[in-house]
Amino acid sequence: MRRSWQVIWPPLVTFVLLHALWELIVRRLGVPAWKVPAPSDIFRAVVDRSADLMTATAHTSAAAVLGFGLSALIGVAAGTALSSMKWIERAFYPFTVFLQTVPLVAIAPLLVLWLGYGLASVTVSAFIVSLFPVIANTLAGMRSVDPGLRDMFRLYDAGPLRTLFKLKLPAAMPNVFTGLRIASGLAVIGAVVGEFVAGTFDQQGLGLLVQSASRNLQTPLVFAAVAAASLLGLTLFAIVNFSGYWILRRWHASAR
Amino acid sequence: MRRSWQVIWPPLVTFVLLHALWELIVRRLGVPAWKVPAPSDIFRAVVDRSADLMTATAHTSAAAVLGFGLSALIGVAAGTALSSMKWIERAFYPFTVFLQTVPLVAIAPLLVLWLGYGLASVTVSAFIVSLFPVIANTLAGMRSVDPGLRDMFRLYDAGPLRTLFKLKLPAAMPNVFTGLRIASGLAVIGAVVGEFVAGTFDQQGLGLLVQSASRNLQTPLVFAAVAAASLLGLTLFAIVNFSGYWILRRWHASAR
Amino acid sequence: GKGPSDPSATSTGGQTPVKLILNWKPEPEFGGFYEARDKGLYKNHGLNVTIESAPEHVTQLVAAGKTQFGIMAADEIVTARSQGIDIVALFAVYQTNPQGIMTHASRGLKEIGDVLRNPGTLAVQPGLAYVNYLEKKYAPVRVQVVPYDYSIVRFMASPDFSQQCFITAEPLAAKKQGADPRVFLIADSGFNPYAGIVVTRGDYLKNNRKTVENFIAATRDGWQNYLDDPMAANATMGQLNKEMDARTFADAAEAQKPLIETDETREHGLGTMSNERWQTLIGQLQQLKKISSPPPAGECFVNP
Amino acid sequence: MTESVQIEGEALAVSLRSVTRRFEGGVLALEKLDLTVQAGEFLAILGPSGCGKSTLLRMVAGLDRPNDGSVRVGPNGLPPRGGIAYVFQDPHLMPWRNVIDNVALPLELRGEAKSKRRSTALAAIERVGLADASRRYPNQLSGGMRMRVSLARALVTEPELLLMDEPFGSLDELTRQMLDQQLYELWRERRMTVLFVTHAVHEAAYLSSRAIVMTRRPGRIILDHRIDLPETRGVWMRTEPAFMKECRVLYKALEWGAA
Amino acid sequence: MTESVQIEGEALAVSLRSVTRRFEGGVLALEKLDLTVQAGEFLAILGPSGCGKSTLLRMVAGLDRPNDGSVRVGPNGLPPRGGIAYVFQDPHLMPWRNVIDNVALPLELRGEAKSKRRSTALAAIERVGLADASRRYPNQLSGGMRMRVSLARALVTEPELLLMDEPFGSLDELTRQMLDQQLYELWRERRMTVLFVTHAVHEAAYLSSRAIVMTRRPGRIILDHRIDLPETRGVWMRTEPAFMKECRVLYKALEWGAA
Ligand SMILES: Nc1ncnc2c1ncn2[C@@H]1O[C@H](COP(=O)(O)OP(=O)(O)OP(=O)(O)O)[C@@H](O)[C@H]1O
Ligand SMILES: Nc1ncnc2c1ncn2[C@@H]1O[C@H](COP(=O)(O)OP(=O)(O)OP(=O)(O)O)[C@@H](O)[C@H]1O
Ligand SMILES: [Mg+2]
Ligand SMILES: [Mg+2]
Repeated sequence: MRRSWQVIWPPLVTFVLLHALWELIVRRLGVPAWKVPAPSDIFRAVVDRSADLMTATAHTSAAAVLGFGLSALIGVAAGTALSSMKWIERAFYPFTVFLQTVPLVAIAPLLVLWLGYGLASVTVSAFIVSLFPVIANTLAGMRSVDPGLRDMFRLYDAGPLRTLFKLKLPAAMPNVFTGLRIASGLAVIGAVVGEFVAGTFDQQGLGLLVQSASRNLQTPLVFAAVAAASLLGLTLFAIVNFSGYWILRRWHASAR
Repeated sequence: MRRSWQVIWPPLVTFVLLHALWELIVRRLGVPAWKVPAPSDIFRAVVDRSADLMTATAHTSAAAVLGFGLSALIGVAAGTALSSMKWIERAFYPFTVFLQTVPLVAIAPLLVLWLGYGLASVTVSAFIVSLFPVIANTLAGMRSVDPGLRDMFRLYDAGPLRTLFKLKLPAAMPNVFTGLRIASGLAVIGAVVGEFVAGTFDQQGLGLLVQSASRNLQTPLVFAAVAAASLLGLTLFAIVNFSGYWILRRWHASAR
Repeated sequence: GKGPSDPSATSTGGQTPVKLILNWKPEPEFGGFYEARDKGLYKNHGLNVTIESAPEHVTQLVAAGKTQFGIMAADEIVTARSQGIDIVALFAVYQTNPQGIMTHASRGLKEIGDVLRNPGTLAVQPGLAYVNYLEKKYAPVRVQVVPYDYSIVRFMASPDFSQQCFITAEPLAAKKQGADPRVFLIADSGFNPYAGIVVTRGDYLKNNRKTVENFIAATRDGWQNYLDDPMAANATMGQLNKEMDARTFADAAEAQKPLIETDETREHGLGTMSNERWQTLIGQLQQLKKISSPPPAGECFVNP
Repeated sequence: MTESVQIEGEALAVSLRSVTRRFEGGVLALEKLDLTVQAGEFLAILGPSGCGKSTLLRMVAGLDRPNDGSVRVGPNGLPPRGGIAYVFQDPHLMPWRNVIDNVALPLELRGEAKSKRRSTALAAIERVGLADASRRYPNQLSGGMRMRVSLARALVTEPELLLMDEPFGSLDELTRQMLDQQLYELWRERRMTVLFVTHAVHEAAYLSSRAIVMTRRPGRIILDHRIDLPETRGVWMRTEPAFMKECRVLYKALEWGAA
Repeated sequence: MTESVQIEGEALAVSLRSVTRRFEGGVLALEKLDLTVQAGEFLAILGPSGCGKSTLLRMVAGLDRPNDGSVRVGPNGLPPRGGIAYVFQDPHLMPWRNVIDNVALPLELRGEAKSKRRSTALAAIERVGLADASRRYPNQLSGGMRMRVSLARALVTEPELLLMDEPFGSLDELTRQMLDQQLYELWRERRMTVLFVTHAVHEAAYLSSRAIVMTRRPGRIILDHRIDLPETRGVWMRTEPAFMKECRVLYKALEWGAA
């Protein structure tokens, strides 16, 4: 109890201070709300449009969480596969970079053709955008296993599967969690951007809400939707962070 | 010489095989070029539009490279700052996640208001998108320094700056490079997406080229531009990878 | 695409299910479709119509047979046909193209050419045919051309900023926030492709002629009703698009009327298209090098 | 899953023929080394720091390969799966497992049942005097305790070939004597082959049936000596003249090899 | 940048008053320990594995704090900056630095000039017998070599308080004797305070001016013994009856404490 409070208050204080400052500046300079809204304007937009914001957040969350889950699973699997043999890494690692650099806009037509508009396509967008950090960190983690322990597993003739589950995965955990931390934010941005190109207005998520609010110059609503996306990202991040802390606390220097 | 050849041929072989397969499938199934172009269609687009592709790649490269450089510098600095004190990390780390989850589309109008259209804004987009992985990995690296070495530095009363440069940074290098690997691809995508909102048509980069080709159903050109973006990402990635290998090869398990 | 035995088009219980994909959110530019759906006009013609609204990629979905009907612009149809994609125009909501360039009235500009030939900034989507047309026609262009991002923040913020607009959308939003926008229609510069066009695939048309005719007939009635009284459909769409208020819906419906109802339509019915105008467009696109092999104008459209 | 195919109670012979090991960077650790260890022999290996003792053990374990020459273990040249145990010079524990789970690892890798694993591991932990620390994690142990965990881990499998690289170097004299005694009794009972690197001459004389002394790098064998002491050994023996004599022989060879 | 403010040649006294150290999880490592070490004393610390020797040294170095009681070093209670050196139980080298650069680290942290650093480091490396390995990286060294690098690193700074945690445990007898001798002579010359943890009774007797023996955890001091031997010591002394007697005293206390 005491511990989690210690973790929560510093960002909360920072949050409140930053927003007070922001409100002050905007009010002082008389910036119009359509340009940069004050926190109070945004708050009003949140209240007025709470139902829409909520369903939009729900739609985006679904895609982001599913995409993140896929990234976690497939990213760890791919990182593992790449780490298993030097030639596999050499032959395929460069191509995983491709996944990261391909603009979603370019593959969106294909996604839509295969998966249609909506959740499936948006989930795949979130997945594509958040996959690489998990792969790269898993690979890095697996390759820095204590060589002495690796020798021990060879000595006991442990076989690739046991070596994976009992040595490489546990040893790579700190790195995997770093990858997941990065992926949590990217999955949200992937879902939001995915909606721009493959979403549908019938199940409007935060991405399309941002777009249509922005077209109608409802800047406070734009900021509210962006805040919702960030909150979603932060929630995913916090979950990853706490599970990481929980799993590693006993033995890893970084968790102390 | 022999070594670099060993690194180059496996992905090359994979590349050639994959493309041959792709050509074969597309030809066999008679998929139209507007849907999925065959490699030969893309190659033709590359040849026909080589001048445009080249200048577009140059523009995007400039922004991606600058943005990546900024991420590397500021990301390592921020990761270091976060790692320096537990309360700083608690108060600010969550906010760095915000940077990752805020859709560029939402802040791009502000960017343009401040920095105008063109290179500066696009560079900042690339920077924003690629920053977080560097922060997260630097932080993780700094927090897993061998506690024994940390003790030694405390014993010799090394002071925060010396501890940083002589212990924490070198020890965090493997992680920092993992972060940079991820950032290299993200910087490219950040530049491409940044162009969607903050680019200019007189200095048209790959992002705008993709969009206009896509609107005109010139799918082979879309693929060619995407390939150029990927190549740019791969080049950055390769540079990071080789410098990482070069710096870590003597002592880190992952480089062996 | 799929063969003639398109399973989604076979009738179930007397009603043929068909899908229409709009290329943006429910707004007055689609009023007639909602009117026809809600007033049961489609049902009366034996159709069970689903309307979906998506931001992009209608061309691909129609071409791939994922939907029976979609909304596209005339230049997109020509481009698609020139690539061998068998898409046919059926019904053009806008006889006059509703796209325009919006600038600040305070600048005192007289025509589109002034926007391009003076310094300033012009935001347009990449790859639009009419932008190439304008650039060619009003060369040398001195305005800085930048991408349009669906937002009018930058327009509001700088006095020498101009941008592409849909006459029923951005100018109204800007006016509501106190700006004084001046809109020049692209059509006035001599480039005037039909817009808001209902399309289908050629083979679907061939094999389901009756369904298509029914769909267009109901759509025509829907639009006629909507032009007479947009209130009901506006209310429906307002539920689906809360970013636009009721007042703006009404204003937009009023503003688009003259673009939909012309002498031509009074003579031949709403949505009608002429070979001559398709021919003109194809010629223009060819000159702009947007297409390499010009499709015959007669294949681009039918007036069912 | 896959049960080990180890042949119960069959000790393994080891033979090295003209083995040379040169590391990248040009360090010549071993040169043309010949060594045959009979099945069931207890061989002590002595030599100055950096002479190649660990390198030798690693090659016998198959964890490193000679640049030249051959290493053969057992009748087929290759050791049976799971038949070797190795106490490395550093403890190399898994930081995410507590003491029991670290010790039980070899049994786990062999696919033994959980309850069996636990009891076997606990017995081994008790034997090295760590019963009350069995639930602690490696970062909560002292240096000597970590080394004892590593020792317990090597002994749970009842190996046919036991490689030990200064296993008792970081232990106090009393604990060391106790473990020496235990190890010796284990060997008398099971007669596995043991290669035992140590820096303590009296430990070598006390435990082994044969001792070799190596020279400075590149390590050559300067003395190959059968220890001529009765099979029943105990602490009492340490002051016997015969024992002292063996120690002196080894010590002289060490001095000679270091010169 | 900032030059060390160390007072040249001023050895440091150490005093622990009623020190208790209890780790999270409830392990009581030390309980109400009192110990005073005079400036310039060479104190050997003996005790069974896990009794709290390393914990004691860490607290003296200021790397750990007692839960109860006080630790004072030097006249002000706090040691002067850079005045302490510590040979940890594990070598703790920086894997990204070669031997010279690892050894030169303390000088670097003090801000000494590069050329000075190099020559001082090389001299220390030579003294521990690693001259030909000075450009190698830690992963290219044997276990004993790594420990010697750590030793050289501790000695380059000419510390006023030297803490050593089993520094010679992984070395062969001859190297060990040579380093024992060197350390003793260094101490005779500079008279810094030394706290020296060892498991070798004869090493303790040979080096120290005073030895303490600790009991099993929680570690208490069971014997605090002044070593009654002449100040000039050498290998020849190891067979002298007076030396043997001191060893026996320490050994008896160890046996007693372990019981
Ligand atoms: N990976 C390596 N690269 C280069 N040199 C190495 C490597 N590993 C060991 N060496 C060198 O080989 C020699 C023998 O090393 P080894 O570890 O076998 O010594 P050792 O006899 O076990 O010494 P110690 O008693 O100190 O443990 C040493 O000089 C060492 O520096
Ligand atoms: N971080 C920790 N958490 C819990 N217990 C600890 C921790 N560090 C040490 N201990 C315990 O404290 C006791 C004393 O440890 P210490 O390292 O001081 O022993 P030592 O006398 O140096 O032993 P050795 O001779 O084996 O090195 C041991 O029982 C150890 O398990
Ligand atoms: Mg060794
Ligand atoms: Mg200790």
